Amino acid sequence: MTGKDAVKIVGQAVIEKKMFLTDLDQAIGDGDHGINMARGFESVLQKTEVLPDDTDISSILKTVGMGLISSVGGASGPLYGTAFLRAAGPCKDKTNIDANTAKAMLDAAIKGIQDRGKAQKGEKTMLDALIPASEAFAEGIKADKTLLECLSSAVQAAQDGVEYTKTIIATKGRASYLAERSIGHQDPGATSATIMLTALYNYIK
Amino acid sequence: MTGKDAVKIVGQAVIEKKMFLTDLDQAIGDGDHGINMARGFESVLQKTEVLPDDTDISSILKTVGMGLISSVGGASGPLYGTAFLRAAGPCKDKTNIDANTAKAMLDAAIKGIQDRGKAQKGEKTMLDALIPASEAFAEGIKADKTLLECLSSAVQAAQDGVEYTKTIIATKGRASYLAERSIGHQDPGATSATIMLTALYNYIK
Amino acid sequence: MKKIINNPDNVVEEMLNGMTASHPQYLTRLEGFDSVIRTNKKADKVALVSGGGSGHEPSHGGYVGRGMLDAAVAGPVFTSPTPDQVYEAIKAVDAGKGVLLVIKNYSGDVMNFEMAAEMAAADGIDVEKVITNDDVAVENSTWTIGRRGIAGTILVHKIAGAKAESGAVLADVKRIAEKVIANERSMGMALSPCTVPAAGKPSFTLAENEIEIGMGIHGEPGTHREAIRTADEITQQLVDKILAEKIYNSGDEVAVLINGLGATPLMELYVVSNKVQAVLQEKGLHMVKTYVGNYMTSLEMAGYSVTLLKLDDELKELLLAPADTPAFVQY
Amino acid sequence: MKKIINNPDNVVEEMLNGMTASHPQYLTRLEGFDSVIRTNKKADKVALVSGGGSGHEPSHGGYVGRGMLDAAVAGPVFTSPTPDQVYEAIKAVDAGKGVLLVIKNYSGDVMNFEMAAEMAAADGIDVEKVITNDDVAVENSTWTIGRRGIAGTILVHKIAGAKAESGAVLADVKRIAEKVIANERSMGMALSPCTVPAAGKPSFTLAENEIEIGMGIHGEPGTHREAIRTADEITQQLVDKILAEKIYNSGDEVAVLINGLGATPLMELYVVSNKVQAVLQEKGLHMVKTYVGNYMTSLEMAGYSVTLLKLDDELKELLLAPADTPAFVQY
Ligand SMILES: Nc1ncnc2c1ncn2[C@@H]1O[C@H](COP(=O)(O)OP(=O)(O)O)[C@@H](O)[C@H]1O
Ligand SMILES: Nc1ncnc2c1ncn2[C@@H]1O[C@H](COP(=O)(O)OP(=O)(O)O)[C@@H](O)[C@H]1O
Ligand SMILES: [Mg+2]
Ligand SMILES: [Mg+2]
Ligand SMILES: [Mg+2]
Ligand SMILES: [Mg+2]
Repeated sequence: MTGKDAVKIVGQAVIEKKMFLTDLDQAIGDGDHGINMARGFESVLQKTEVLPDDTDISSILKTVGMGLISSVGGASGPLYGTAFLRAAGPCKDKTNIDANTAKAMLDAAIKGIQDRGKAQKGEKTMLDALIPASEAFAEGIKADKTLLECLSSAVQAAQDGVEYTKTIIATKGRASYLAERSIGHQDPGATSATIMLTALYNYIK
Repeated sequence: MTGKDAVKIVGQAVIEKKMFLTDLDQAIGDGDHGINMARGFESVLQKTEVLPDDTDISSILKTVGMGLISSVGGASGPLYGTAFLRAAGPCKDKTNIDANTAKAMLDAAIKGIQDRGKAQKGEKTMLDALIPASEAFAEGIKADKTLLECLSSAVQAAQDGVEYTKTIIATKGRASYLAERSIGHQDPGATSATIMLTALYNYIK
Repeated sequence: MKKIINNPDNVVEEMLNGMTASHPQYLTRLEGFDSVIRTNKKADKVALVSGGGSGHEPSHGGYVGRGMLDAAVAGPVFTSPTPDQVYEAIKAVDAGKGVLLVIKNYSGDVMNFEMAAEMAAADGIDVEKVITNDDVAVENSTWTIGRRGIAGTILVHKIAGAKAESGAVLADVKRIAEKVIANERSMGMALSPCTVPAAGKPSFTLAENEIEIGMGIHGEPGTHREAIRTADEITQQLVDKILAEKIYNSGDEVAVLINGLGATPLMELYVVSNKVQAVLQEKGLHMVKTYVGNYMTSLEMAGYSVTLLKLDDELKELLLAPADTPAFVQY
Repeated sequence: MKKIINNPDNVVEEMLNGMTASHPQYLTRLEGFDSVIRTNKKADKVALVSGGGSGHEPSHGGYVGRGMLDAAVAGPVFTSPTPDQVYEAIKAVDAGKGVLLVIKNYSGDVMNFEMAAEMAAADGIDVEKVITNDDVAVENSTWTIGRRGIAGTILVHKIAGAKAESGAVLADVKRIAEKVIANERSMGMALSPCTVPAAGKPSFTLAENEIEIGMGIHGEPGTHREAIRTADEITQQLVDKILAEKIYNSGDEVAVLINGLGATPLMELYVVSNKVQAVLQEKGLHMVKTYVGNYMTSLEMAGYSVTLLKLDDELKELLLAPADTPAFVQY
């Protein structure tokens, strides 16, 4: 169980869902989200592949962040790229990641996405998966749950968040051009975020 | 029974077959023969409409020829236009048209088409209706048939000619680009020529 | 049929009005006729007149202007204009130095333009004609009407237009035009058909994996169909057919025209051009100038043609000479 | 999916190579990056850099040349290029007088170009940006990311490019670009969808009698669908939406851009232009210049947009100034 492996599992999960994410983006965007993310993680996995197995998680996250920024493009590239770069902060010099560190990483990632994209919860973006995930994570910590338990409820909250995106109008990203017509469709970015969290959970589990 | 009426009947028959002729031309040409001929006869009928009812046949044919030339375009415009202009020759100053005159008119028309288009029998053009029609007409005259009888066998020969065009390769007109692929399709121009002869026969009958 | 038009019967009329209203600096409608003529025509030069059926835009009205055409006559969609239309255009632009007709080789075009030439000649106007026949898809055998004129016609407009602009006499402009025709060949293909507005339905149908090779520019079927292959394979096939004409030799300078038929994304035309350049380079040819775009279209047909023109010093200088028209501007 | 390509993954690479091979006089590939830069760049001028996702050709590589852009960065189809790509282009064309980024208003484009600007600024390069947002189909309310940038972007390239070519300083070039943006509005529609090569299927489907109003340039759905009507009715609707912005007044001089989305026959664009001219004339506007053609496309989408730019003397002079690029040449 290494950071390198975790990235591989997460990346492969995204690549596997390439066409699904693209289909979602065709409905309310420009039909490239899966293509973008798959291209990004294919490039990232090539970069992490060659890292030593014992590379620390913070360094790996930096590689992932830089890699996504320079290969994804579109809206999701800078957003996810910044998210991974920022997530590298709280785990710097840590060899083992506890629930609190994980929560801090998730929040740093969210903060990074918001710094770049200026979006709030409820705007039908990836944040509608990630912010509820962070909130659920926080409750888990309050209830003294384990990292895995916290992650499990975070995944559940992210999935609920994806469902929630079906019910709201997009006000950020391309789907915002559709106004009411975006209702009924789930957000591609919220979906890809949930795919990543889910893969991570399955890997750690 | 006037020349003016005859032209009207012939023109209307062509206009009625606009889409049929266009369909034939889509198969082996550029899909405009019916459109061209209909546009031409609509314009011609406006011009003949205003002529005195007793206008002589030769003058009417000249009006038709000039009218077709200036409104049909494409290959069929100059060809049919020249044909009608030339047909006006043999009937000049004639008040009544006998079988011999009719035959001379048909031959003049054919000669005009050949002068312009340089085609022979067997090249999958309007001539494959008109030349057999003329030959049948000639036999009728030899056998001392009436004008109507001659015309009847001319129509039959023209119809056979149309059938014959299905069996041959086009070597003139747009269909010639198709080489072997033109086989199996009847020639639009041979068809329009036969429609005109048939309409004329039905009118006189 | 899904088109941005008002009425199939008015489409040429409205298009011509749209062209002149959009480009009054270049184009003027010949009052009462379906022609556009050059707004500021240079006096005292040989006049170039071309045209044909509509549906090939920007051909030919888009090429009326300095260094190219003086008049373009527009027939109905895919149907040659009538002799009187051409005759009026000839009369309108003749400046006493004669008129060269640039005709694409189709029976209809040739017959109608020739009749117009006869009418103009009867008026004492000096009229000559050239007939473009660049399409190698169609064999030039004695028993057919010969090769068709397609996108290569634009290079005749360009080069003969430059010659006329330079003040050359009619015989010389005609000689140059014929030299272009002798030294250029084209070959095309289509991915999808087009719909003549008045016909209301596609000229043919192709299966999802089928393409038409040897496509003309009127929705008339090509020479044969085959399964779609890669851009490189199709392009190699087209270029090979052109090179088989054996008029291009290693070391020659050439001009290349990659022509879109109307609905082909420019992105794809550049993918094609990438291959064309590679193939020609390998053959030792020097590409002096490459044009990529929609020059001679077939309504909304998807597909393209490749045209190769062998240059000598005279042709090269005229090709590179300035031109200023709505669809072709060159310093 | 029926396309003239080799492999969806290589289409941008091959297109860029095709562009530079076809137009070496104008374009040079930035070695190792997805950009084309001006072959003979004038030293000592503000550099203009634009770009975005591919699939809009000739945007933006076709506008690299004298009097327009110095570099165009090409992302994957419909996907903004990454910051490092933009950063390298900025570095390559900066001539010490600073760089203006012309960005179309999409979250992805804005974020990636801004990151690149931050990187370049960290190197001490003077970088400014303008964001085009001409599309009135999309409301510019506080709760959205604002109007999209579509075909009007070309007029920013043209006018700011002319200003830069004249030797103006960065602040001045930026001011002019912003003036164009403030004075132009566009509105579009589509008849048919397009297919992103890597996606392999159309971005949406429309019934035989349906059109999409308020269409963008990425195959993203428009504002609504309706039954197809005549060209005049649709055009009136688009122009009305633009005029409702109330920035155009009787007596104003304007430039008009009738932009085809890729598969629209030029014939139809001129039918549209015919109506646009009539409507604007009736409103008392003076059309100084009209452009009709495929300037900002959406692969093989059929449809068009209308752009209106209000001119003052400064904008007019720059609009009419010469330009020499593969896709935009003007004396
Ligand atoms: N401002 C933003 N903040 C957060 N997420 C955003 C923002 N804009 C877009 N997104 C996310 O990006 C996703 C789209 O990504 P992608 O399709 O790759 O980029 P693009 O929209 O440029 O084509 C959306 O589904 C949404 O979740
Ligand atoms: N050289 C020719 N001689 C006689 N008839 C010809 C010749 N060329 C074409 N045709 C006739 O013209 C018909 C096509 O006419 P039309 O479709 O109106 O013109 P176009 O071929 O210019 O589109 C053909 O079916 C054929 O009968
Ligand atoms: Mg997208
Ligand atoms: Mg025809
Ligand atoms: Mg025709
Ligand atoms: Mg995108």
